[in-house]
Amino acid sequence: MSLNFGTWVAGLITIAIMSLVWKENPFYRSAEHLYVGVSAGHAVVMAYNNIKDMAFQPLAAGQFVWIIPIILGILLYARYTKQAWLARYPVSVIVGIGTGVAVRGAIHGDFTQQVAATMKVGSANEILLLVFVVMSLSYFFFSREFQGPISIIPKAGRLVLMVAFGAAFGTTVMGRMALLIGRIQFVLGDWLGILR
Amino acid sequence: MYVLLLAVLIGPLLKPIGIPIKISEGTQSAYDVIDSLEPGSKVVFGFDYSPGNAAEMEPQAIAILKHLLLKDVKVIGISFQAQGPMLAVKAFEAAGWTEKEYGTDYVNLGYRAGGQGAVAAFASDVPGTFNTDYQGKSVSSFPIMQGVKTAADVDMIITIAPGTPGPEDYVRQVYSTYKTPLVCGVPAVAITQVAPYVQAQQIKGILGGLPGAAEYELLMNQPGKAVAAMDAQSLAHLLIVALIILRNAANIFSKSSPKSQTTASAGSSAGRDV
Amino acid sequence: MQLTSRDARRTQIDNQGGVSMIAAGKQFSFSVLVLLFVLFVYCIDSSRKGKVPSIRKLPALDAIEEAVGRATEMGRPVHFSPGIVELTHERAPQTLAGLSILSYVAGLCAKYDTDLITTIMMPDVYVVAEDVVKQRFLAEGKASQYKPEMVRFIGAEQFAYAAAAVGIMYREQVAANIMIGAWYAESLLLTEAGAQTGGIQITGSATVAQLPFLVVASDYCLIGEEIYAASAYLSRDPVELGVILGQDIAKAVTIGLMIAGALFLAFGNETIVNLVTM
Amino acid sequence: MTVIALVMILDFFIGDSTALDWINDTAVITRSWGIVISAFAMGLGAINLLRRHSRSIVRRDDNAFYSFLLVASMLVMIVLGVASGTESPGYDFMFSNILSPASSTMYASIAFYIVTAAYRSFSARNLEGWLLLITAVIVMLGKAPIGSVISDFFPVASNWIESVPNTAGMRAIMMGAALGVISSAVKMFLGLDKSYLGQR
Repeated sequence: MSLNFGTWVAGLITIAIMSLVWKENPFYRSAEHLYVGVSAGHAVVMAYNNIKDMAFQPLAAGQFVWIIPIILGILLYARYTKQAWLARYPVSVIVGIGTGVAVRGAIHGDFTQQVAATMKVGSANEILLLVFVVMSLSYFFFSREFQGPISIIPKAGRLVLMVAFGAAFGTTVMGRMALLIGRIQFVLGDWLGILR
Repeated sequence: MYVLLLAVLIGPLLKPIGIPIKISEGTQSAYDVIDSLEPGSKVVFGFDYSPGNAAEMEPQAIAILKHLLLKDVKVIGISFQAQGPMLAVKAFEAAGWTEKEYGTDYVNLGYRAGGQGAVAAFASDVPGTFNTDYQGKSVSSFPIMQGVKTAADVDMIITIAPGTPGPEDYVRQVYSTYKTPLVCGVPAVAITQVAPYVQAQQIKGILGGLPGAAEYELLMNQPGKAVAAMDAQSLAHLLIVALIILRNAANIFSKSSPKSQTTASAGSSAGRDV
Repeated sequence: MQLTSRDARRTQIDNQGGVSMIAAGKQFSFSVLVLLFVLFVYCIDSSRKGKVPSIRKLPALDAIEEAVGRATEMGRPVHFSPGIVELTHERAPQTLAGLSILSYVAGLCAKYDTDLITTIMMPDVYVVAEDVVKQRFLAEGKASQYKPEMVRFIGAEQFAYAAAAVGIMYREQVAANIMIGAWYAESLLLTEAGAQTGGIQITGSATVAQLPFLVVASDYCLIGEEIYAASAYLSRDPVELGVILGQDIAKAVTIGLMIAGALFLAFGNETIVNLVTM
Repeated sequence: MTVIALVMILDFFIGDSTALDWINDTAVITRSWGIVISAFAMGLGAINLLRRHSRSIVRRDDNAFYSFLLVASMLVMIVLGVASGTESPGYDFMFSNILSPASSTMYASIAFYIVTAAYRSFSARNLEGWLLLITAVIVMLGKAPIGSVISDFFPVASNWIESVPNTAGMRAIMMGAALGVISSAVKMFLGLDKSYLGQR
């Protein structure tokens, strides 16, 4: 059995968090609040370091352009004042970055490259793959409800999606069990010393 | 239900039951090709995994390292993942290499940034790319590095790599030019991606996930953590399958939809119905 | 860092010879992007002029009102979350799609005087979500019903968020759990808590790795593109519906292109394959 | 917003023309601005947390003790981190003995819920249900050693399912969602969607 204080704290936290699967209880609640507190504190420290390293230091070194993100950041706090609308500027900047980054990833990696990969057919499996992709994609037509015999295609597409989900579920079970086994090996091995 | 799961996981860990593990072709050929190494030959070992995926990758590294130790082969450890060198130290120790002489029998050359580019640089100029070991000692001072110029000067390259740079980069940058035999360890989910290279004999042997490590441990007759974990894994999967069957058997016999669900979502197209 | 990547790109292109404004291998993507922009703008325009397209039923969205209604009857709160990625993230559009559904949910809660709990992991999303809920309560004339507790920042770390959100769902016995946005491994923790408190669960995501769990564990699930169609569906706004038609046209063309490419290839002609990989 | 988004998009596409280097540079700077602004947003989040929980402490309600734990651990973390740095032993202790075990336990406990989710939801009441259930079972058995002990069919079938229908389904979802992303961007560029500003 471990004599290390830290290992004991870690072990107790592990048990407390794990106890949630039994039911929500004061032991879990304490661990949860401790955990949230520590992680929020950690995030604040990280944010503080980011502002310090990425904005204040270059600013102090004479790169005045870094005053802009600092001002924008402070504008976020305008929500507590009468000029709450000022907070929209930093939000727009953030949303602009996110949208730009998302669009470029979506069009290339998620769209054209997938189209290119799908049309390269050589084997029977690849032909089947193309057929399945077309069927599944047809499930996402929104502007009209397909009638008659053709309505079978989006329905079949939905079935392909279900097979895909079933497979992904099955694959993930493996990884999740490995994680839990890892945790059990920590509790029984490193902490309590039952396992070698 | 949770107790059942814990029981099937802990049970085999405490006392492995030894569900027969079928050795896959990839693991068998990896074992065979490593087993055919002459004593004294040199192997480059890529520690290309990180702490996040160590649970799945580390047992593979340790199993192969144990085998290499047995074969009296010299190992040059490298890494293209920032935390690889630290994991290399851990793996060398766990496989018992610390009793050997550092610098002569094995060496840990640390991490080089640059992804695929770094792999290419390593292949064409080993001592130029890895000019110091992980502690900053010059490589020219190590006897093991005598005569190693390019990737062609070692007898085999082994990489345990769950992501990039990974097997594909080693094939493209190293194997296609220098034809050094390549053995890889990948996560269970990545086997299908790498399969074309194995079929093309560009990769001589491959371990997939924790099962791969377990098979390797068995081939060496040294069942370890991975083999124990396999029993637990098998039982857990069986438990879930059994529960699903049980649940549906009840359904078929009672012919009525279970009332345990509090929601009435009739007509839902994507719901608990599925 | 930016220098190395740029130089690397430049050498790569030097090797291929030639100088271009748009990087090789991305030229087709860029053209498609421009074409899509034009297509969407055209569709918006024609929809505004009166040719408003229709939209098929999305049961998950119809179920939101039912879910809030049931929570109202039971006198218990509704839980909402727009996923766990920040607004500067590649998957941020999913968060934004979630936030626009949050606005609708907040409207319903205001109308029925139902308690709403919105849990947020990323601080920048918290800032926006608070605005969304507050403005919606104002718009419904229920400013006095709005409470700051309706939007809660918890965590800033994936599993700390999950631990706290799950705790809140149990303790406050939420009667409906609506989570639409980008999800990761924590999704199953939340849907299981939702299942155990016994409410209706409506989920949605375009994150392929997590969809299996959402589909399996919830009553209704919006799959992929459906989350982006949600705001059109809920608002029936001509502009939004016009875009939906544009997306459908793009899909039809894509299907045609893939089949054509495959057929050409079958007859040994690589024109289309070469075009799309340009 | 539009300008920034366009810079980010162009940054990805531009080739080697030196005349366009300024776009790369602007994109890099803008991204770091984003990080700084988000860091300021963290302050707002922290205020929300502290305000909610200190109210509960002052009121001495049922949750006062738990709220105290949260506020105290958060403040300790901030003080340690700002005063003595993230490498200091105290900070490291909190990080490696509270944060990381809690996080990996939360992660690992998903294994329990995957069992209940499977039990509760995999009921074969229609064709969709059957498909979902059967593929999940085949893949689960194909992945664990026990599968090949029962029959060679499982590993072979699970590999086929993963590489054909699974890839196809995931691909279709990605392609559709990509169109959704682009259409939302167009709406925002045209100023037709301001929901992110709390407006309708």
